[in-house]
Amino acid sequence: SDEDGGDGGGSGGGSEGTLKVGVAYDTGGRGDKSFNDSAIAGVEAAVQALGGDVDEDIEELSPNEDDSNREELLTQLAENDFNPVIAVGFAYGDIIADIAADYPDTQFAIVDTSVEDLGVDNLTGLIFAEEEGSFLAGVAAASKSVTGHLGFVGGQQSPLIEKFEAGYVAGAKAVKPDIIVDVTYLSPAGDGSGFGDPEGGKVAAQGMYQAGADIVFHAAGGSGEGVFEAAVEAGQRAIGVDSDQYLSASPDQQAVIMTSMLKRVDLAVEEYLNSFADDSLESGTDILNDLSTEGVGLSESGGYIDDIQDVIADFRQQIIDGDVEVPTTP
Amino acid sequence: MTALRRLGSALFAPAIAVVFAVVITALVILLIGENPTTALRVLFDFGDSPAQQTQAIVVILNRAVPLFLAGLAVSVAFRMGLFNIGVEGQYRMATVLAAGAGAAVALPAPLHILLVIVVAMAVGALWAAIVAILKVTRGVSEVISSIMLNFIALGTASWLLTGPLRGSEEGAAIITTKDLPESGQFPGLNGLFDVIGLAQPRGELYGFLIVAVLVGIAISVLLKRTRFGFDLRATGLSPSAATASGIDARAMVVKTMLISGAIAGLIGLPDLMGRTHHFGTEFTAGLGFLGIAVALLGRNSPLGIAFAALLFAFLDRAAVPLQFADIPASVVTIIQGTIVLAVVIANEIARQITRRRAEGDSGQAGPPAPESPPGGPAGTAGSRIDEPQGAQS
Amino acid sequence: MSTTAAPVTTSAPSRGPLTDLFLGGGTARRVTWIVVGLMLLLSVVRIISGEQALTSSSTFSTALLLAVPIGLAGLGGLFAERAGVVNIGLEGMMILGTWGAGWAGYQWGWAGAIVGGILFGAAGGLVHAIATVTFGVDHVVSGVAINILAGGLVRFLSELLYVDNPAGGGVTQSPALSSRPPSFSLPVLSDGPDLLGDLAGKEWFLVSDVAGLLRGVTSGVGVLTLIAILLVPISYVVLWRTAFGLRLRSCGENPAAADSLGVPVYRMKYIAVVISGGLAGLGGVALVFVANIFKEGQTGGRGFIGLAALIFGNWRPGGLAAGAGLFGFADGLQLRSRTAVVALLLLLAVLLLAVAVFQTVRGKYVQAVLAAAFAALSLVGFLTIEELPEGIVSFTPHLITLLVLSLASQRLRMPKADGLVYRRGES
Amino acid sequence: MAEGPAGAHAAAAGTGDAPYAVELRGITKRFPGVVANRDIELRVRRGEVHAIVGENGAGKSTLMKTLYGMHRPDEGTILLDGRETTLRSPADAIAAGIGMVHQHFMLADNFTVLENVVLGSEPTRGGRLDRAEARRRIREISQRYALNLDPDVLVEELGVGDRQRVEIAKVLYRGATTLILDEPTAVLVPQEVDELFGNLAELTREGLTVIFISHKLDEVRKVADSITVIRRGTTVGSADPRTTTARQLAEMMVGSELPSPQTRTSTVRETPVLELRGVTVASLGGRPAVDDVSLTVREGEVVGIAGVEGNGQAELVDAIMGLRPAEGVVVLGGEDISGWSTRARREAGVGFVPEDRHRQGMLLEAPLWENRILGHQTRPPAVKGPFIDRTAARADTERIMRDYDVRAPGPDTLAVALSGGNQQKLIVGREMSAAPRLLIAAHPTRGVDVGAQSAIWELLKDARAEGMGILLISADLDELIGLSDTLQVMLRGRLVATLDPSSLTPEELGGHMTGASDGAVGAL
Ligand SMILES: Nc1ncnc2c1ncn2[C@@H]1O[C@H](COP(=O)(O)OP(=O)(O)OP(=O)(O)O)[C@@H](O)[C@H]1O
Ligand SMILES: Nc1ncnc2c1ncn2[C@@H]1O[C@H](COP(=O)(O)OP(=O)(O)OP(=O)(O)O)[C@@H](O)[C@H]1O
Ligand SMILES: [Mg+2]
Ligand SMILES: [Mg+2]
Repeated sequence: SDEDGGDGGGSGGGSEGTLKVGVAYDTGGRGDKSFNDSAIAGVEAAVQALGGDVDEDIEELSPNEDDSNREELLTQLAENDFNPVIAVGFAYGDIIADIAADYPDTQFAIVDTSVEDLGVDNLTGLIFAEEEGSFLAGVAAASKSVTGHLGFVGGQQSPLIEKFEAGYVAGAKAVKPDIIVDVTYLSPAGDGSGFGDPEGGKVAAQGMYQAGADIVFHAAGGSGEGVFEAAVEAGQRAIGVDSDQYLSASPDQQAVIMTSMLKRVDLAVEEYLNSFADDSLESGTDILNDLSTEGVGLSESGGYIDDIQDVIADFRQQIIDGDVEVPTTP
Repeated sequence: MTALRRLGSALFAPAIAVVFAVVITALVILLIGENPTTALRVLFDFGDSPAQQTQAIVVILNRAVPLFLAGLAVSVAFRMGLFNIGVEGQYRMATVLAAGAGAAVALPAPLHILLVIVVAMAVGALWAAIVAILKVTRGVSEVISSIMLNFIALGTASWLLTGPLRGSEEGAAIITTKDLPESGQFPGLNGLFDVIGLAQPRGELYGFLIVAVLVGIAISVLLKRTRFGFDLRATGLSPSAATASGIDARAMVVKTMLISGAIAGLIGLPDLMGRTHHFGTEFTAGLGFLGIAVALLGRNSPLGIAFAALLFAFLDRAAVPLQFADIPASVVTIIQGTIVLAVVIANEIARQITRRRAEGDSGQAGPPAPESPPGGPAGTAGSRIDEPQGAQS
Repeated sequence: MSTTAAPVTTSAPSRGPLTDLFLGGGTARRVTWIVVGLMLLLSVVRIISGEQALTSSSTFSTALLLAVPIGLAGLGGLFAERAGVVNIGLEGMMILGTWGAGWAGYQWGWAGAIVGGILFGAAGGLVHAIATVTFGVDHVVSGVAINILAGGLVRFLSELLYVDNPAGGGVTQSPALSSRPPSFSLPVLSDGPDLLGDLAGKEWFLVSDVAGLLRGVTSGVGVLTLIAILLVPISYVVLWRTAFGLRLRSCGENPAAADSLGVPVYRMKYIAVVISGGLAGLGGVALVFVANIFKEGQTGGRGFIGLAALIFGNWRPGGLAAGAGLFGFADGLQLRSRTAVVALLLLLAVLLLAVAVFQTVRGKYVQAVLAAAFAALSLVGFLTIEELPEGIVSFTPHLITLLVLSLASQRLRMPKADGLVYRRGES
Repeated sequence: MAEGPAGAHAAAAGTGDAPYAVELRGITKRFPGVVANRDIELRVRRGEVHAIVGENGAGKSTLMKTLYGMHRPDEGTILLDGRETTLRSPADAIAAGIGMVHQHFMLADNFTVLENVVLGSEPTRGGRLDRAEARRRIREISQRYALNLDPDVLVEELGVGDRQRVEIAKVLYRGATTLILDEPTAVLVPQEVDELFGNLAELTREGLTVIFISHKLDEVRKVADSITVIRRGTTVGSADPRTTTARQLAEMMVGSELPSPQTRTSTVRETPVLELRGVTVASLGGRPAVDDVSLTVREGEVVGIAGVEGNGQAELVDAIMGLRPAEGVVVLGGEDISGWSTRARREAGVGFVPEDRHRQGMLLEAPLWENRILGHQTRPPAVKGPFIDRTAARADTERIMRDYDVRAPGPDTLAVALSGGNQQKLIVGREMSAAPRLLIAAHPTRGVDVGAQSAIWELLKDARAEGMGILLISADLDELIGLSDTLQVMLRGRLVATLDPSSLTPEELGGHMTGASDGAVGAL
């Protein structure tokens, strides 16, 4: 009987203006100060804006330690009539299509995975042009670098993180073609430890600073903490990722976080929920969040890059206009 | 009577342990200001509709199958006193190579399945054999070598996945090997639910369950009923006595690790052949370590391990519904850890009690000797031999 | 009357030449010898391969940084295992230590973090002691249970205390420490004028390499690194030179004998295992200091590596420090430079060649041929490989540990009653 | 009923009002299912050597452990020098001047003599172990009581005699005035025993009191000033060694006659069962453990190997069993088995009663029927093809238990639950039931009481009469002389003398074993 109530909405369930949103987190869950928190912030903003109750109308689930119950998270949310169900992280990419097909009356969204080729029409991919944001980070770094030497620390050597690297290197070279960029990944593909290994992050970044790099960009999740520490010790600069890391950093780290490459998962999710609520959702496809939609960008907190805003704005426009083609693989 | 008593003491330990774990968990839940009875209800609430209930059963069984295999792999080595902490690496290597091999060939269904299984077992066995060979030829402790080999397996599997065995297209977020063709996939068991008249669950029950059961029976027979199993257990109980009895302890180390590794090779197959059909970056890791806990909980006996795996799977299933009830999923891990600790402590207490009792039995059986010595019952007041008796002689 | 005694040989039984080299006899002399030999080798390899990273001061300081948590975990293992309790729960205790350090550290600064980490680790040790000593549970079993439990517990505690904590933090991390631990440099030599640094930069044969080593371990050394380094000789003195140490070790060699002489075996084991947990916890603190924050999964199996270092070092503080150092060196190199890892192949080739020559002299031709074959293989690898893929590079330190262990034909001697459950009056 | 013995003892104490050095009154100690000591009375005068005798499991060790504070008695009181004392731990006992040398040595092999001796009462200076002081004191004790110890040698490098002296040094170091020795002579040769007794005399001269336990009644009579006999956990009386014969003592202990290992007529046949030619076993450092040993065992012959422990007997046994790599040739019934595995050797008809039954003979945590299979995994009745035949194994275990008088509830009992003697009988029964051609019997009656001892001797004699060849290694010289047809003496890995047991006294044999006899010294 519950299911009957649910399917009335079809592709736009929130008839009373309230949503029942299910969120399946990536490893770490709520409170990770990063990805997951960004996603839930978007959900909460949307639900509040639509007059819903944040405690009542949102159900958040975290996977267990070895990630083996991801499928369960999604099905349980769907079974319990949450609609839409948002999967945070590409790790759900392997399974979400099957589940969406099983629950045709529920809308699903997945962050960081393209669903265009899957042909499931109740599934939306919320994807980001990380390479574009990273390009701007590269531009900023190269413009600010005194030594002509930069660094990049990636968490896991996966296609997603390689997008960051590709954009960053391209951006740096666009400013200074002969600039050196050291690149290190903390763990190989399939080994997630690189996102939670601050010691590794610190050692890698330290190496870069000692070799002459003066700005290091990290896309290494929790290991980034180590990168910032290395910057503090070396008295050099670092670039954060995903959220504006300046805001959550300790004062001595704020002194070194030059900027952050923003990946606005919150905006993307909020946007998605809004279109779901007002029935304008066009599912079965991807929603690309790039520079033009402000889905990615650079933070300005701390004011360290105020003096080069014009250069950055220039490149941003060129990318949006398609004058600059940003590579997605290194 | 002894059988009954043995059963009694066999059940006594787990019962105490579960009670203990429940108490600890209840305290933990109270600490976060939630209601422990809610948690208890959630644990046993499999859903409202028949389909949901059967689905819960499928989730438990599907989780239990790899856990069982992992526990079994660990326990075989344990039985002869080897600590195979390397199951983790063994099944990773086995799964990636089995996935690669399975996707690379075209064979009729039963053969194809067989090939994947054989490759997995062979790779697992070989990876474990490194540990064994280093131990018997170079005296390298199996604990260290298997820890190191776990890391080496992680890197190697990653390299295989991103290099020679890469099947997913460039740029896909998840890197995987090529999918196994239909003929290499293990059929599910959902037909079974129709047969016993239960609702069809949403998911598919792993057909690999059957393989796991067969392997469990085989290992059970091997250990309990065969000469080889006797040799294996004897070596575990006392290497020196085993050697003196003619068992080649070095060969035993190698053989045991081969078997343990071969079973370990199967751990990743239920997922590989029943669900994902490829090895990828989202591979379920950590089963090797859980297998240690499961083996310990199951007291290294195949049946016990089956129960332990089911218990772990049962608790794991609750992770999702618990969150619906606002109880964090980490509670499940806490229950699992507490149960393991409680069970091993309770086992130990029970073992001491049984052992004492056994000794009590034989202690009482000692005195009624057939040729009871003259001089009256023992314990009468002593007499001086050098006075009256000495005078007699 | 002495005719009845078995002949007394004054020299200890040989344990194979390489092992003797590492662990035997006149320790100080041998250690010096090894360090000199290794430096020479590294220097040659550096010159040939042009990989300055091999012996740069930053490589050595990184090695030190990475070795500290492993070494502390290993020292923790040392205390427990010398008292006869196998501690596979080091990883769990280290996890508890990181959490304790994060929790205490954000409130009371770095000194608080040290205390918090030690206390949490020690609490893990206490659980292990209760299970193994009082209840006689198999040591491995209890350790595994503690590892599982620790993971669940810290997640739970974070959920309880950090979510919605105004100071920051979340389910997987603590707020940042409220103060930073101090660090020290050797004045003039490694700081200010930085004479060693100058020398190290000259790329001179051997001289620069040694200068790199010295500067690496004397500049910017954190307070915990200092403590860890000091703890190595301190552990030696405590365990081998005091009455307490003798009693503790007697529990690992023959607890029944210790008991019969009035040594409180159970109490000693409790003390040892709690110390063990505390040291593992301190290892966790070291990790927290690196990141200035507690982060779930931070330990990344370092407790297990610490255990391996302990066994590697033949259950001795110096040996385990060497094991931790070797691991740290390889790990640092791996994280820093993929190309330097390739240069290690050359090092390996040279070492294997030496083994081959040595085995030929001893008349063990099979081993000699095997070693020579692998030497050739490594050399070919060095000459042909430009850069190894990330997957392969990532396990460099583990592979090296395994290789060294299997090369050093070892007769490691663990405490005789290690891992045996002791019950009074039952032997 | 406690008054009887108490009264008798008061009479025995006779004249002196001086309190007893040790007096135990009505000691009862229960273990789960066993009453190890029941209402025991013991009175030991200061300065005497007091012997305690009794069969295996009579409760002697338990009583001594009680006196040493290792466990508390359930009932009864302990008086030391007339004062009632409660001993909560060995530490208390040590403080009260009691020291104990245990039946099984309590030494840490990997520690030096010094470390073993000072453990628990270490001299310290500035928090550190004061090795110099410790060394000085050990040397002093060593000299005073002629113990001849080097403080800095690792215990694992010492022979049994030296180890025992280390144990004694431990006790003396703690200033003990009362010394308990639990079966100190079980592993010693006569010369060593004499030395020990010399040491004991030294001790009593200094005013120390010695309580000592032994199964060897002649020895007891020789050295003790008074004797207490324990049977089934309780005192059955005391005896005066000067007026009591060994036979009377034995009867008091078990109510049966003292067994004698006398061989009946010779049954030696011509066919050799075992021939060793130039067998050499290398040891870790220097001199080989077994050096060029050649010998022959014929059908129906018992060849005894005499030797002080640690002179290569254990290695020789290992070499014959294939447990240790060896050079030279081992021929079994005309077939060269040098390259064979242990299992193949056993299958070819070699039975093996190992020296250390706990280490090599049994699976303590396994039931008896599984222990029946051990060493016979490839042969019926216990196995069928690759499978284990549990029913047959159980049945055959029951047979062994009947035939060999193994006292246990049933084949499912765990082996740990059996006393040493019963374990040994099971092992002998097991090895005999495969009807081997050759039996390697290493210390077959060590630590076994007189009843079980004679049973095992009878078994060996019967088997020999049926044509089995037996290689007997023993530290019990009476056993060696009584059972063997030929005796070989082993010293430093070599066979140094072949002796005729029919005309040999234990003292002469002991001389050969220690290399004191001319011939043996010449051979070196
Ligand atoms: N710790 C114990 N727990 C249970 N039973 C024990 C324990 N120690 C001894 N016993 C029992 O007490 C009885 C006496 O044993 P004890 O060791 O004192 O004999 P014993 O006279 O020293 O024998 P032996 O001559 O063989 O050394 C035995 O039946 C034994 O089973
Ligand atoms: N701590 C103990 N707990 C239970 N039973 C014990 C204990 N110690 C000894 N026993 C039991 O005491 C009995 C005799 O033990 P003990 O070691 O004295 O044997 P034994 O006849 O002296 O043989 P051995 O010559 O090998 O010493 C056995 O039944 C043994 O199981
Ligand atoms: Mg005794
Ligand atoms: Mg005994």
